[in-house]
Amino acid sequence: MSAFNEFKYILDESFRMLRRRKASNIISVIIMGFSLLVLLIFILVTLNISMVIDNAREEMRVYVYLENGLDQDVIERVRTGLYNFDSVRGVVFVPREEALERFRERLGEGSALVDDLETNPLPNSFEIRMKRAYSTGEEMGRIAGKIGDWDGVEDVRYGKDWVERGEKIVLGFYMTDFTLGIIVFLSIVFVISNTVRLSILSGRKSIEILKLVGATNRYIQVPFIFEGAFQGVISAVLAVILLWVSYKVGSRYLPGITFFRLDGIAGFVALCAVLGAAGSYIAIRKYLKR
Amino acid sequence: MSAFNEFKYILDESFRMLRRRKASNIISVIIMGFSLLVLLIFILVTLNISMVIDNAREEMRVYVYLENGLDQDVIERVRTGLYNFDSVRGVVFVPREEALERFRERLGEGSALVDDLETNPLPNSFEIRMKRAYSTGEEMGRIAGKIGDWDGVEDVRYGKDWVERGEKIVLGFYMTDFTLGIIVFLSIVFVISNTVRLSILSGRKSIEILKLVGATNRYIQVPFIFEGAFQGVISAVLAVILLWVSYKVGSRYLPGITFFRLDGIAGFVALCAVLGAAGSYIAIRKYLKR
Amino acid sequence: MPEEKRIIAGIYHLSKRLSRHFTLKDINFQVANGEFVFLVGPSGAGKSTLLRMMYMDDVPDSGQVIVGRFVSTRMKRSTICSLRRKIGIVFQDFRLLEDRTVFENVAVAMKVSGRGMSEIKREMTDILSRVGLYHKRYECPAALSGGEQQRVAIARAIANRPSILLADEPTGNLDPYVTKEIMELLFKINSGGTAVLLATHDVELVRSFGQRTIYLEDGRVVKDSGRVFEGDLLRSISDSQVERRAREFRDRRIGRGEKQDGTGNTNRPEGGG
Amino acid sequence: MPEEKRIIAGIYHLSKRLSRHFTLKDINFQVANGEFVFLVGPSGAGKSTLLRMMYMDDVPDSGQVIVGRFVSTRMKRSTICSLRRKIGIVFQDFRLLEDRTVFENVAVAMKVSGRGMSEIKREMTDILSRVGLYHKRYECPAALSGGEQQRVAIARAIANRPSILLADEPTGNLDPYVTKEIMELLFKINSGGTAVLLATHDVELVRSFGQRTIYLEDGRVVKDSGRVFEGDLLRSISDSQVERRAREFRDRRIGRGEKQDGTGNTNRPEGGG
Ligand SMILES: Nc1ncnc2c1ncn2[C@@H]1O[C@H](COP(=O)(O)OP(=O)(O)OP(=O)(O)O)[C@@H](O)[C@H]1O
Ligand SMILES: Nc1ncnc2c1ncn2[C@@H]1O[C@H](COP(=O)(O)OP(=O)(O)OP(=O)(O)O)[C@@H](O)[C@H]1O
Ligand SMILES: [Mg+2]
Ligand SMILES: [Mg+2]
Repeated sequence: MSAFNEFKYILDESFRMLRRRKASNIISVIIMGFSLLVLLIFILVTLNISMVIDNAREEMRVYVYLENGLDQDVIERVRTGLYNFDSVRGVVFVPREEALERFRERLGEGSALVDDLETNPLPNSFEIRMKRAYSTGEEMGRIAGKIGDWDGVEDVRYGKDWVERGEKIVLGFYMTDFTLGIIVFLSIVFVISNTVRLSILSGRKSIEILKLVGATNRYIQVPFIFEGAFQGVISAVLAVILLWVSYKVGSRYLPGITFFRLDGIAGFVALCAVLGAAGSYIAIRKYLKR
Repeated sequence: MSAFNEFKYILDESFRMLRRRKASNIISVIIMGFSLLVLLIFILVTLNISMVIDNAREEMRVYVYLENGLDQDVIERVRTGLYNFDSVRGVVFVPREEALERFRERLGEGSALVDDLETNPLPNSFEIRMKRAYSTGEEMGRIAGKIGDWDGVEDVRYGKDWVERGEKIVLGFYMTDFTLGIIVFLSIVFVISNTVRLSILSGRKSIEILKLVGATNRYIQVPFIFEGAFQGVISAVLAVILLWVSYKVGSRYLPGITFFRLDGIAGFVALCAVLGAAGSYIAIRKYLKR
Repeated sequence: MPEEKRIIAGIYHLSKRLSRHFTLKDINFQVANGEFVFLVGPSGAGKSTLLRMMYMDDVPDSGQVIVGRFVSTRMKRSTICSLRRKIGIVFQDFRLLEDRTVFENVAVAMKVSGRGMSEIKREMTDILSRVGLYHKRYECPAALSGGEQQRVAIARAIANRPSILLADEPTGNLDPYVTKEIMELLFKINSGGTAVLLATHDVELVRSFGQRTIYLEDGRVVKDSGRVFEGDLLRSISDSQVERRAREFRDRRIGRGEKQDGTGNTNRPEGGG
Repeated sequence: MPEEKRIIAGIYHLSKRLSRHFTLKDINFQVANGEFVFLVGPSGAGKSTLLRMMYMDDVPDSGQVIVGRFVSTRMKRSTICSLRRKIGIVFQDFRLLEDRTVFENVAVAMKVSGRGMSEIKREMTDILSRVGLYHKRYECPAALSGGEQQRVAIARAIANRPSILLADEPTGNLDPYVTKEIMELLFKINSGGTAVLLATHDVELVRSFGQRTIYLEDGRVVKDSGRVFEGDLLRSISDSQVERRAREFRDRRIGRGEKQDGTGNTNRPEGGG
C-alpha cells in the first residue's frame, strides 16, 4: 500500500513538476536542443564525408599488365589466380586496344598525341576491383607484390603515390575530425550538464522544504530525474527535427547527402533521456547530502 | 553629488554581484565558454579550409600554345599582350622541349609512351599565373577567348572541365559551410541568450526587493548588464584559450593550419562582452516592467 | 499650525477585488503629516493589501491613493521608485536580501536614495544600535533569529528618515521587551515629524497607546477612532512639542542640503466621507 | 499509567556554538508523551535553534537530542526523514512551497508519510476547516495573508497526527481571535496524545494557560516551571481525561493498520540535572 502510494505520488509529483517549472524547463530545452543540434550536425557531416571517402576508395583499381603475346590459358590462369585473393571483388580483362582508347579519352584535349603514335605501346591488362574492406594501400601493395612474380605478368600498378597521398589526407581528416569531435562532444556535455545544474539551482528552496517535512530522498530526487529525462527527450527531438529541416533544405543544393537512420535517431533520443536523467541525478545529489 | 554616488554605487553593486552570484556565474561561463568554443572551432575550420582552397586556386594556370616556327618578335608581342591584362600576375615561356619533359614526368610510370614518339608533337607555350582575385573559371575563360584570336596563338587551354568541377565543389563547400554556419551561430545565440535568462531567473527575488526599496531601474539593471558583459568576456577568453590549446595539439598532426589573428581575437572578446551585456539587458527588462 | 494639517497620505474611495473571497470596499482615510495611526484588523482583513496599494505595488480597481505628491491614478511607472524612496516600509515577511549582510541590507535603501557612503557609515551605527543589531551588522539574514530579521527590516525602513513609515506587523516576531523598545523608537521617529501607519492585529498593543486607530474587517473600514481635521485629533497632532521636534528635524535635513520635503507639498482636502 | 511517563523528546547536555555572539549552553530538558510545554525567551534567545536541533536540521557540538527512537549521536542521514515524518513542525518563517496550493502544501506532508490519496482528501476537509482555510484550499501562498500562511503551516504540521509537535511562534502573525482558536486547536491535538513544544516570545499567552514553561535566555535554560517525573507535573500529565483520549486516539490509529507508535518506544531516564 505504502510502496504503491509512494510510486504513485512520485509519478504524480514528477508530472506536476514539469508544469510548475515550465519557464525553466522551456529555457533548458532550448539550450539543450540547440547544443544537441550542433552535435548532430557535426556527426552528420562526418558521416557524409566518410561516405564520400568510402565511395572514393571503391573507385581504386589495381592494374595487372600482361606480357605481350600470351596464350589464352596463361591469361586464364592469371585471372583464376586473381580471383583466389580474398580481398579481390572483381576482375576485368582490358585488351590493349581498349586501353589505348581509354588513354586517349583520359588525355582529353591532348589526345592528338595518341594519333601521332604508329604502334600501340600498351599491353593487355587486368583491372582489379578490391573488396571495400581491403581497399587500402597496404593490401593493394601486398597483392601487387605477389602478382608481380607470376608468369606472364609484366608489371602491377595501383597508383601507389596517389593512394598513399589520398590515405594521408583521409587520415588527416579523420584525426582532425576525431579531435574536433571530442572537443565538440565534451563542450555539449559541459553545456548540458551545467544547464541542468543551473536549472536545479532554482529548485533549491523546494528541495529544502521537502526535506524538512520528511520527504525521502527518492521522493525529492525522482521528479528531478524525471524532469531531466524529459528535457533530454524533448531537446533531442527538437534537435532532430531542426536537423531534419536543415537537411531537407540542404539536400536541394547537395543531393546525395544522407540522414541518420531511424533506429539511430531512436537510440539518440533514448541516450539523451538517460543522460538527462543522469545529469539531474548528479546535480541534485549535492543538495540532498546536506 | 547624487549622480556621482549613483555611479559609484552601481559600480560597487556590479562588482559585488559577481561575487554573490558566483555559482550561477561559473556555471553560466562554462556553458557559454564551451558554446563559443564550438563556434570558434567552426569558424577556424572554415578559415583553414578556405585558405587551402585559395592556395589551390593560385595553382591554376592558363596555357597559351603558340604556332610552330614563330619569330621572336611575334612571341614577344604575345608576351606583352598577356601582361596587359589586369588579371594576369605572371607569364612564363615554356619551350616545346621543356613541355615534353614535363609531360614525361606527369605520365610517371607511363613515360615509356613518350620514348616511343619520333618527333616532339608539343608546341611552344606561355604559362599564365592569374592574380588571386581573378583566379576564376569565368575570368580565365574570358581572357582565353580573347587570346585565342591573336596572331601566332594556336590554342588556349586552362583545364576548363577541371576548373569548373573544382569551382562547383568549392561552391558546394561554401554553401554547406554557410548554411551550417548560420545554424551553428543561431544555436549558440539561443544557447547563450537562454543561459542568461536562466541565470537571471534566480535573481528575481532580489530584483523584486530592490524595486520595493525604491531602487531605480538603472540601479537594478546595470549590475546585471555588467555581469552579462563579464560573463561574455570570461567565456570568450575561456573559449579562445581552449581553442588555442586544441590548436597547439592539433597543429602537430596538421602542420600549416593557422590560428586567428590577435586583433580578431580581441574583436571577438569585445563582441562577446557587448552581446553578453545586451542579452542581460533584454532578459532583465521583463522583470523590471512589472 | 497650518503646516501640520497637511495630509501626507490619503486613500479615497479605494476598491480592489483580489479574489472571489476578498474585496477591499470603498476605503477612505487620510493620514496627516506627523500623525501616528494604527491599522488594526483580524488576519485576512486586508491590512497588507491596503499598504501594498499605498506603496503602489498594486493598483486599485477604483478610487485613488495619494502619498505625498504621488497620485496613484496619475503615476508613471518610472516615478514609483521616487515614491518608495520617500517612504519607509516594513514588510510583514521582512523581504531582506538573503545574500547581503545586515549592514548592506540597510545601506542599500540609503544608497538608492543617493546618500553618500561616509554619511551612510556615520548614521549606520545609530540606526543599527537603535534596533539592537549593531554587533550583528556583518551577519547575513540566514544567521539571524526571526526577531532580529524583523528589526533589520525596521532599520531599513527608518534609515532614510521617511516622511511616512508604513509598518506591516513590525513587532510580530518580537518579545515584549523588544516590542516596547521598537514602539518607543517608532514614537520617537514619529515625534521627529514622520507619519506612521502601523498595521497590526495586536489589539492589546494598540489599546495601550491610545493613538488613532482604524479598524479594518473583511476589506471594510469598520471604525476610525479619529479623523484628520476633526477637533480632538487636530489638537493631538498640533501638540506643540511634536511640532517643535518636527521643525528641528526638517531644519536638520535642510542643513544637509536636501530638498525640504519632497513628499509634503500636496495639500489636498479630504476627499471621502 | 506508566505509559504516559515515557519521554518523547529529550535534550541532554546540549551545547552548540553558532557564532561569536551566540552559544547554546548545556541545555537539558525532556518532554513527556502527551505533554504541552512552552519554550519562552526573548528575541535571539535560541528557541528556533533549539527546535532545529530537535528536528535534526543541525547537530549539537556536544550533548544529545533524543526524539522518539531517534538519537542525534547515532543518526544516519537516511533516517532523518523518518524522524521528520513522525513529528510535526511549524516553522517560524512558514516554509511553504510557493508554487503549490494550500491543499498541496498540506497534502505533501501526508504523502511523504505514505498515506493514501483518498484518505488525504477525506481528512483534508477537517484539517483545513480547523485552521479556517478550507475555502482557500486552491490558493497559492502568494495569495494569502501573513496569518493565513501561518495557518497553512500549522495545518501541515498537524496533518500527520504527529507524536510530537514542534511549533515555532505559531501565532506570531495571528490576531487574538484566531490565536485563541489555534491555541484551542493545539490543546485539542495535545489532548489527543500529541506532545507539543511551543516556542514563543508571547509571555502573556504563556501565562494565560499556566502550562509547563521553559525559559530560555541567551542560550541558557534559566527556568523550567515543571520537570517531567516531578510530582505535580506527573499528575497533570496522567490526568485521566487526557489519558482516555490518548488511548482512543491510539486505538484509532491501530485500526488504520499503522504501527502503534513509532516514536514512543524509547524509555530513557532523565539524563541531566
Ligand atoms: N494576490 C492575491 N490574490 C488573491 N487573494 C489575495 C491576494 N493577496 C491577498 N489576498 C487575500 O486578501 C485577503 C487580505 O489579505 P491581506 O494580506 O491584506 O490580509 P492582512 O490583513 O494583512 O492579514 P494578516 O494579518 O494575516 O497579514 C486575504 O484573505 C488574502 O487571502
Ligand atoms: N546560522 C547561524 N549562524 C550564526 N548565528 C546564528 C545562526 N542562526 C542563528 N544564529 C544566532 O543565534 C541566536 C539565536 O537564534 P534563534 O533563531 O534561535 O533565536 P530565537 O530564540 O528563535 O529568536 P526569535 O524569537 O527572534 O526568533 C541569534 O542571535 C542568531 O543571530
Ligand atoms: Mg498582512
Ligand atoms: Mg526564532
